[in-house]
Amino acid sequence: MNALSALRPDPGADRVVPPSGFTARLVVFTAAAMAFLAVFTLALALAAGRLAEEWDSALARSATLRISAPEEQMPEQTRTALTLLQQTPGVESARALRDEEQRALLEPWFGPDLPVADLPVPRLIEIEETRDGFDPDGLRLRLQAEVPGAVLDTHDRWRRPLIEAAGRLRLLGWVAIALIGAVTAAMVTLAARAALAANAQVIAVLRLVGATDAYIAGAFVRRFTLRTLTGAAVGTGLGALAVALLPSGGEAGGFLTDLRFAGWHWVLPVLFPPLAALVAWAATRSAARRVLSGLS
Amino acid sequence: MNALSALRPDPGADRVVPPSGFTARLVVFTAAAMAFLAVFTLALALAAGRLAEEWDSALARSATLRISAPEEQMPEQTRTALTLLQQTPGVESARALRDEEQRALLEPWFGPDLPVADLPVPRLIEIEETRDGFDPDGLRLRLQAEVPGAVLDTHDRWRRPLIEAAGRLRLLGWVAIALIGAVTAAMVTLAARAALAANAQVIAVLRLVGATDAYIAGAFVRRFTLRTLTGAAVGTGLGALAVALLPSGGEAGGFLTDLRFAGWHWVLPVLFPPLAALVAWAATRSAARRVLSGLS
Amino acid sequence: MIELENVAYGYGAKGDAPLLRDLSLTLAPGSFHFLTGPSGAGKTTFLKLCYGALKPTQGQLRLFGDDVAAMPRDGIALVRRRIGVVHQDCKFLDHLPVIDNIALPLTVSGQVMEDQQGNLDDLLTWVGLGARAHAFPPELSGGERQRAALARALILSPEVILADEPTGNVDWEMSQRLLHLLIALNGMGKTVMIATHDLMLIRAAKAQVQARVLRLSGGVLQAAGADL
Amino acid sequence: MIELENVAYGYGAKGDAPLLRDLSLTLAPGSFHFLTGPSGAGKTTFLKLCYGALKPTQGQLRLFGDDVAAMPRDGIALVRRRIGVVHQDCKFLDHLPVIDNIALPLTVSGQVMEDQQGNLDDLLTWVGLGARAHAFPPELSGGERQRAALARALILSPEVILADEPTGNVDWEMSQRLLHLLIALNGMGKTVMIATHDLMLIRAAKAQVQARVLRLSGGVLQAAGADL
Ligand SMILES: Nc1ncnc2c1ncn2[C@@H]1O[C@H](COP(=O)(O)OP(=O)(O)OP(=O)(O)O)[C@@H](O)[C@H]1O
Ligand SMILES: Nc1ncnc2c1ncn2[C@@H]1O[C@H](COP(=O)(O)OP(=O)(O)OP(=O)(O)O)[C@@H](O)[C@H]1O
Ligand SMILES: [Mg+2]
Ligand SMILES: [Mg+2]
Repeated sequence: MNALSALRPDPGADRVVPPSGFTARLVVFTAAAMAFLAVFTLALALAAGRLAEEWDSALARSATLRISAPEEQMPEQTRTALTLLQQTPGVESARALRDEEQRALLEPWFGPDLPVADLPVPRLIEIEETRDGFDPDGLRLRLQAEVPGAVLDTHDRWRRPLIEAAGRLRLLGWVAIALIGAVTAAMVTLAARAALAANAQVIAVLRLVGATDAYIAGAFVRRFTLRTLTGAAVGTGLGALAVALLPSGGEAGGFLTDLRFAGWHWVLPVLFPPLAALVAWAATRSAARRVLSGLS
Repeated sequence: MNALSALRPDPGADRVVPPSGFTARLVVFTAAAMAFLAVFTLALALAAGRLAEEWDSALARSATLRISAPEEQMPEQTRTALTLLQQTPGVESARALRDEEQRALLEPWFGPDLPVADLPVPRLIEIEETRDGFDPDGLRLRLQAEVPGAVLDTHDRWRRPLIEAAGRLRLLGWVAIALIGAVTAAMVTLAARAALAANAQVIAVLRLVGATDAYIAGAFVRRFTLRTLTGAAVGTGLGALAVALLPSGGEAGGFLTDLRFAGWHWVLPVLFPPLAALVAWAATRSAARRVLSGLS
Repeated sequence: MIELENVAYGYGAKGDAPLLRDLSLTLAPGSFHFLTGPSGAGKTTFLKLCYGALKPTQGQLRLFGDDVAAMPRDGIALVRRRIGVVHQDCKFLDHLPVIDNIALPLTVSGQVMEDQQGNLDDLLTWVGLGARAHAFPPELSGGERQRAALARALILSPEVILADEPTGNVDWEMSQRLLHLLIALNGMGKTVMIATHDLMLIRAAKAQVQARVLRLSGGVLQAAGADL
Repeated sequence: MIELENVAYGYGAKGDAPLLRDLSLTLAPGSFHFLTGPSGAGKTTFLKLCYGALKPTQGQLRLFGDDVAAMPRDGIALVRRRIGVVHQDCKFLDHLPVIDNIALPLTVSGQVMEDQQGNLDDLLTWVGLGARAHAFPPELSGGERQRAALARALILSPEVILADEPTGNVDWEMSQRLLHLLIALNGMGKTVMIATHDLMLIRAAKAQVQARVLRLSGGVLQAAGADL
């Protein structure tokens, strides 16, 4: 019997196995609860992943070059630096900040009245990296030679730990999902074996009236597969609904304040119920075979 | 029968209920898996909580006052501001930054050669708040009157979203723990009722030979309570071990890179097994009572 | 011991007429009764009333002087320790060996099995299960199960013994032997009631003991015909 | 149909001597056998060998020509559809009404119950369960269970009928009626074997049909004494 035929009802065989209220509810509930937890964990993992990526691309892909030089050399050095940057592989674009922009950056420290133009402030150049990024050490070497007053700041040391932490959180989420999956499989297997053991007498009666092992196993397997599918579908549905109803967290944070699935990620939770049913099918089938060949 | 007496063995009564291998394993496994998940979630929630607190205390408890004024008024205004701050309730200490300190702060922008003393840079005053903090609006009003060139910067708008996010993560963690607890309780209840239903015949035999309801219920309740306790203890132990063995994440990040329990937090996971056992005891007891009064 | 006054009983589902009605009977201490009647007449139902497994839908039933209608469930559990019952379907705990099953009434009433070891061994020998004491119930033959059920009913030395078809699955010699055991117990003052189809058994008993034969038919209790 | 050649069987646990040995017997089509012997002699064990629930520890056993030792489990399932068995302990599926339990062999062999409705109704009437068809097995009396078990054994019109103590819980009239049913089926060419303690039943049958009476004792099969 393959996994799909486990979903085709067989009214005769389905009736001969007793309804077993609480084991049934236990399986449906377990599948639902675990699916619910899995959807939430998935949302968390995806959000952490999104965050890590966002930060990574927003930060690692931009860098600042600061040129401090005597007033008269400034334009020359700025131009050299820009040319050099444009030739560097991995640099998407490079642009010297305008005076107003520099003033805005300095405002928190000096107040709005700072005469940037009159000060020996360094010139800032904003660098956008390509996807692959540039080699900061190589760039530093070349700059040292050609633009002595330049200091390259890749922002790394400031936010790298945050990105790492988000990555770790994502990893933790996926590990938790795997764990939840394994736990669900084990629980369904144990529940199936418990149900088979509890129904030893039913199995004996069926054997005595000439039922084949495939017939008996089929009745149990079908039931557990369907229950797991139902439970996981309900749990996934509720989980997805809950995630969708979570407050978006507004513009401000962005960090984990929006757990909702984005775009194609909605496909992932939809995969849970069939996956759970497949696991239940395999687990019950092997459990049924073992129990049936064990009972004489 | 109270919860503690559920742990006292009664060899006679314990034998009359069949060992029921798979339901037993199911309960032990469920309790263990859920406890493991709960320990991890707890570690995450506590780490998020620690983080939120750290950030909160590190950031919200410090503020900066920036005084921009003509050179000659600077010392006077600085002194007035410091006096005023010392009189403000909620301010622990206030201190004008030395020139070197200001230079260090400005270095990222201007390079190391900035002649701070010669520039019209504002004077920065670092404020440490007390636990309760000061009232920023009240302070701003008084400053406006007495130190016209002062701007109060409470840092709030920069990192508030991060603190909020950490707080949310903590909340999510606690919600998840509550959910895991509820799911465990439901699973143990269902498993207990399934076991009672599967043992209807055993119960009938016991009744026929004159066993009281309390005796029969006791045998089941004791068994489920013990199994849940065992499972939860194993799961908690493994979870705590896994958490303790997690890499510390080094000095750098601090954010979620160190999930390990700190100080008295170690007490929390230790509470899980007895709590789980208590839940199992209550759940099985009510299940047994219901089943026993249902079966005639 | 067991007194019925105009008792009626019907299984709810049947709706209309009750299965049993107008039952009035007193099982006096030391009396010996047979209960007979066609299959489905209600013999097992009657015995269930007598040990409190069913409560009369009408009339009054007193066990050891207490009205069962007012008896709490635990009261019935205690009454059962004074009445030994051999059930027609002889259910056991399949995970415990025969000897522990027979000792089960001791276990659930909190008595220690060791104290009654002599008693237990005697009983096992009497019913011919000495060699099978450590087998498990599913490993017993039909007749062995019935004998084990009888032993279990007797282990607490009950004042009343109700046996439902205790010889349906045993051969003639064994059924004579079990009958002798019951007659001996009756001689020691125990009240005995046996529901059976086996007319030969009843005849054999009447030759040895002062027994009353009751017949259930059409839902009412009658004295049996002269042929018994 | 069923052929035993020097078959022996022992339940592993007992270790030493096998419970049954030197069994040689052929149940020819259309034959009628009784099997008797004391409780625990191995009658039920013998029948279990005959329907493939147990495999001989020695000797050869052929069911419908096939050696059971080499038979896969599904082969035994198919053989069971050709042998109707009335078990001594009459187990049913307690969650299905009696009529569905009786039709169970139809269900598991993939036949549609409706096609056999006439057959089913006739059988229910014959065994006197017409009124109890929609009750559940735990609601049946002991004798009703035995009759339901007999009906279940007959529903597939098997070639062989093995009945283990089919009248242990029914009254004399009902046992006569069930015997007539089995004799009638034998008259239609079915092979019948009845294990019983009831010597009166055997005597009654011998007056109506050419029956062989076998006796199990001390582990071997003998022809019964002249008194039967
Ligand atoms: N739980 C029940 N619910 C409904 N009907 C029942 C129940 N138990 C028994 N009956 C019905 O009540 C009638 C009497 O049953 P009972 O078991 O008392 O008969 P009995 O005299 O012991 O028969 P037997 O000699 O066959 O054992 C039967 O028709 C039976 O089907
Ligand atoms: N599964 C088993 N394991 C071990 N011993 C068994 C098993 N089943 C039966 N026996 C033993 O084998 C012997 C024969 O049992 P069987 O059921 O064949 O007897 P029987 O002739 O049918 O007796 P009865 O007339 O009492 O039904 C008995 O002593 C029984 O205890
Ligand atoms: Mg009865
Ligand atoms: Mg037998």
